[in-house]
Amino acid sequence: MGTNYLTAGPVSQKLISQLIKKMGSKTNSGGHSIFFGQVRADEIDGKKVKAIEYSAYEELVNAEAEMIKRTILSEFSDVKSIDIIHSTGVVKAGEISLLVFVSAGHRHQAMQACSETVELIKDNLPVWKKEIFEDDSFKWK
Amino acid sequence: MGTNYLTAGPVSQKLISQLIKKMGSKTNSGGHSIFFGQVRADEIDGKKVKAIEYSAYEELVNAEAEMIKRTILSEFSDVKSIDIIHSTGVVKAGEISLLVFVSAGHRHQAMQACSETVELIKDNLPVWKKEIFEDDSFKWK
Amino acid sequence: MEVKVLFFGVLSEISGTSVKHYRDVKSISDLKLRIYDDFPEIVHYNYRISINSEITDNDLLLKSGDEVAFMPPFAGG
Amino acid sequence: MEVKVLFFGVLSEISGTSVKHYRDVKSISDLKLRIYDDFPEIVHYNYRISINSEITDNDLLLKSGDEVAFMPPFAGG
Repeated sequence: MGTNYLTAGPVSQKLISQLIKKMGSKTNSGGHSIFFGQVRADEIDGKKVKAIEYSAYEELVNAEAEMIKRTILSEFSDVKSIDIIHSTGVVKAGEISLLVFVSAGHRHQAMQACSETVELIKDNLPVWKKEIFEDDSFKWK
Repeated sequence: MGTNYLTAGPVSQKLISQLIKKMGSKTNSGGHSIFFGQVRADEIDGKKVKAIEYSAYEELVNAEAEMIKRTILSEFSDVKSIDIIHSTGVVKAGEISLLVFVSAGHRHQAMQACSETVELIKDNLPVWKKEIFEDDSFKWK
Repeated sequence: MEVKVLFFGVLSEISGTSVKHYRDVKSISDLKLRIYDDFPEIVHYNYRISINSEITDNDLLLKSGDEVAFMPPFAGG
Repeated sequence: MEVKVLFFGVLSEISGTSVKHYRDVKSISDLKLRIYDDFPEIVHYNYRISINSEITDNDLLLKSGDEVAFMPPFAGG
């Protein structure tokens, strides 16, 4: 897809397993903080969300994700690595659409940096979504 | 082991996979926040840590972990579930000794509750550790 | 000269397309007028603009081959 | 009467055991004196006490079968 930050469809168990497995490779890490965003089966005006369809401006996603990583690494000196994966296309309720994985020497920076990365993603990543309801009608968010 | 909160040796990939796989089962969850504590190969007075040996007061771990969960659930109304797993026995550098897994309707409560759970564990879980160095000498922490 | 315009999110639905080319537009403000002519409804939406993958709030001059994106508020996560 | 005393962390090393039984101890303060007699070094360590898996800072009376734990500062994670 020309990007390290987007994945087609839900963030897969396979992708998650790969990241989990590489945790132990850095023995100077003492804490890993992970955030998973999941599509909720919200009910809106009596209609239930069955999926979200994400679209993204891929080139700009790359640039903004790199910027987010630089921002976090300059603010948190103890952070060793940051991984960001966001879905494009259809992600069903109960599936994962966002993964943020931060490793640091100590727990506080791992958790704070992960939390701040998620907020920066919400504010700065050029991604859009439309909620698809069970009757196939939809609503842009 | 008579407890749901302790595991012998490192927190295994299998245990982690089981928790990851059950994420999608609750479609009213919108965010999962996970913290992994990992044994660091710290260097102390010129000697490198090769492992940590954890010991625990199992009955009290149960009581305190239940108390931590009640505290978090009463403070964060959006939290759906909390899992806590701590190692006992030897955990080598690069292996995982603590897992906290919090699911919530929305991201803020997921991340805040996870962070607060980790702090409560540090303060209240009756677990002790001794750092084992490469020359097999050790130091209680 | 010709610029490439990308519409994202709800704007792609209003314009009925995700890509459209415009000729002989001097500047962002010039381009906006042309787009409002084609899709009057867009005036009611909030959006930001990027030129060649760089977000800008300024009324910059355009040159041939520029890629201009019209982006409603981001909604990732 | 007899109580069961558990030593954790560094205290188990100082006492050389993780479990020891004491007879005819009336109270926590009484038990502490007996333990300091056996393992004088323990007086230099910080610890908390639990009786039957309940942490307490009070000098409670002990009854037969009580389980009293001597616990240095927790160090989980």
